[in-house]
Amino acid sequence: METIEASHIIEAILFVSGDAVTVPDIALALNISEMETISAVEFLQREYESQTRGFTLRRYGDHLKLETRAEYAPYVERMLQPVQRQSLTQASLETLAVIAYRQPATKGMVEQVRGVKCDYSVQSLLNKGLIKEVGRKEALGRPILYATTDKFLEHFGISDIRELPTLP
Amino acid sequence: METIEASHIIEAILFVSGDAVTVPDIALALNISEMETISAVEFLQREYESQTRGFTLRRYGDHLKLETRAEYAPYVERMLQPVQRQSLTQASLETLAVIAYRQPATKGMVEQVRGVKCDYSVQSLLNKGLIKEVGRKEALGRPILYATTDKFLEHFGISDIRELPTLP
Amino acid sequence: MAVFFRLKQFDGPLDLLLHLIGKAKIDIKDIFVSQITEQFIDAVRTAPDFDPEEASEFIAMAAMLVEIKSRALLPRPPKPEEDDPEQALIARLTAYKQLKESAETMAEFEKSALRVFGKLPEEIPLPPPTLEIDGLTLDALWQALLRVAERAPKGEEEAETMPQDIRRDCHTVEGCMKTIQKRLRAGATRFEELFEGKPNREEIVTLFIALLELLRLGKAYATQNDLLGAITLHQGRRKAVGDD
Repeated sequence: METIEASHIIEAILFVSGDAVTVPDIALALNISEMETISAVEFLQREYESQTRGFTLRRYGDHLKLETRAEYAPYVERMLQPVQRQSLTQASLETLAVIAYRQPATKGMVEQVRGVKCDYSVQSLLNKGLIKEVGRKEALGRPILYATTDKFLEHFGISDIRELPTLP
Repeated sequence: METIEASHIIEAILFVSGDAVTVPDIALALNISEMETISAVEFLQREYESQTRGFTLRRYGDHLKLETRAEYAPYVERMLQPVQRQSLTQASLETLAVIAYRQPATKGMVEQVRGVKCDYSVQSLLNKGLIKEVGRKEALGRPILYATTDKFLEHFGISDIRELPTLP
Repeated sequence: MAVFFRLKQFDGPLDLLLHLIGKAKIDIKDIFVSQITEQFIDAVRTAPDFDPEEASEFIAMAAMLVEIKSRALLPRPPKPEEDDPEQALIARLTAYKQLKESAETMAEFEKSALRVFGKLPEEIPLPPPTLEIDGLTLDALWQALLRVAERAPKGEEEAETMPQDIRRDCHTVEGCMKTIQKRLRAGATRFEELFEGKPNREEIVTLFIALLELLRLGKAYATQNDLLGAITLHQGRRKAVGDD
């Protein structure tokens, strides 16, 4: 299968799936290698950029997702009224920042830095799927360790946790 | 607004909306005339065709809708519903062999030859579509008769049951 | 002029402290040579939404600030203690300030990410799932059949293929009793000799039942000289020991 054909089939798959799809899933469906899949994905990304198409192809961790181009947001929003998109509260953002930078982190570590109880914000981030439990710390009480998810990357529009600005 | 830019904003709007969107709605969101909207839509349609993109833009009366390209449907289906791989157990294969060679055969006949209960393997072969019920034997209890299916032939790559290797 | 702070607008005591430091335009390091401690205690005490239940963290911080201040009035030890609460608080405040800056950057990322839209998955009818079954080869099928054939008892083909057919008994217990009696009348017979001529399973069983029946009726008896030795069958009732 040629890269250009593969890339347009991937476009169709991403369009139908809506949700994030992984490279191995696509490779299996197209019966091509993961390397070939990645080539096709990169080809598609370059094509979207050079043609300034209506959407972009973003990678969040292992997942790929089609999204509308940010520049067109005003038009899209006008079409989609009412837009019910919420940004995170200051408290949630701070809790998330500690977990993102120190992951895996316990609630105790977050509370230590923030100086307040964080039960509510940790629960709320879990509910939103932005963090997940990844095990328990080998310490007194074996507290739960939390890390960020692919959905976290998606929420902040980054492909990898290393894209966050480094701490001073 | 240029036709090409309008067309790519329309692409973004149709992508997000999923459902059909009307020409007047788009014209309003882009603040252009309906005539200009239609020009942009037609430009987009030609672009999709000439580039063999993953989707096509269909017009249903006043409504516009993005749809995946029909040629790519098999890949999309394979993505949404991956092929499940299974293997037969030794027990199921023996049951299948007895039924294949003595068809139509009852469960009793299989059990007699194999010397063990065969309820599970018969059910498993039925579920996999390799055997089917073909009637009932005119005997005590009127037991169900089983025979192999076309899918059986397909799996073994033969066109007729007589192509099975003959007994010595 | 007194300024009232609502505690709820701050994410904990560190947040309020940072706010006061920012307002006073001083460095975090200088909090203990400033009025920040007094401002903090004032702010907590006069907060219109002060609730001792919810403000416990603020109260704890206020208590710590008072303690640090009072220590400062005492003569200083010659070298700084290992865990100097003053330095510890400055370190916490510095870390918290960094955290707030990170959170601000993340909020900017979030803001631009909120400008892009995905879409819900399409709902399309799917064909029935394809099932691929491994190991289905003619050879495997053939091997399975051979395994079955090997395990099946020999000479049972007839019975296997027609398990539901009930055949007439060719051999009856009565018939076999007569056969055995006829042989015994000709003289004593070894047990094995009864089964000569390759009888099938049914005949063997019937002959054996017939023999047991004759033994029970006292029309035949069996003798065996050694343990596991040959069994000999005789006509009539066994004579009791000493009958001779």
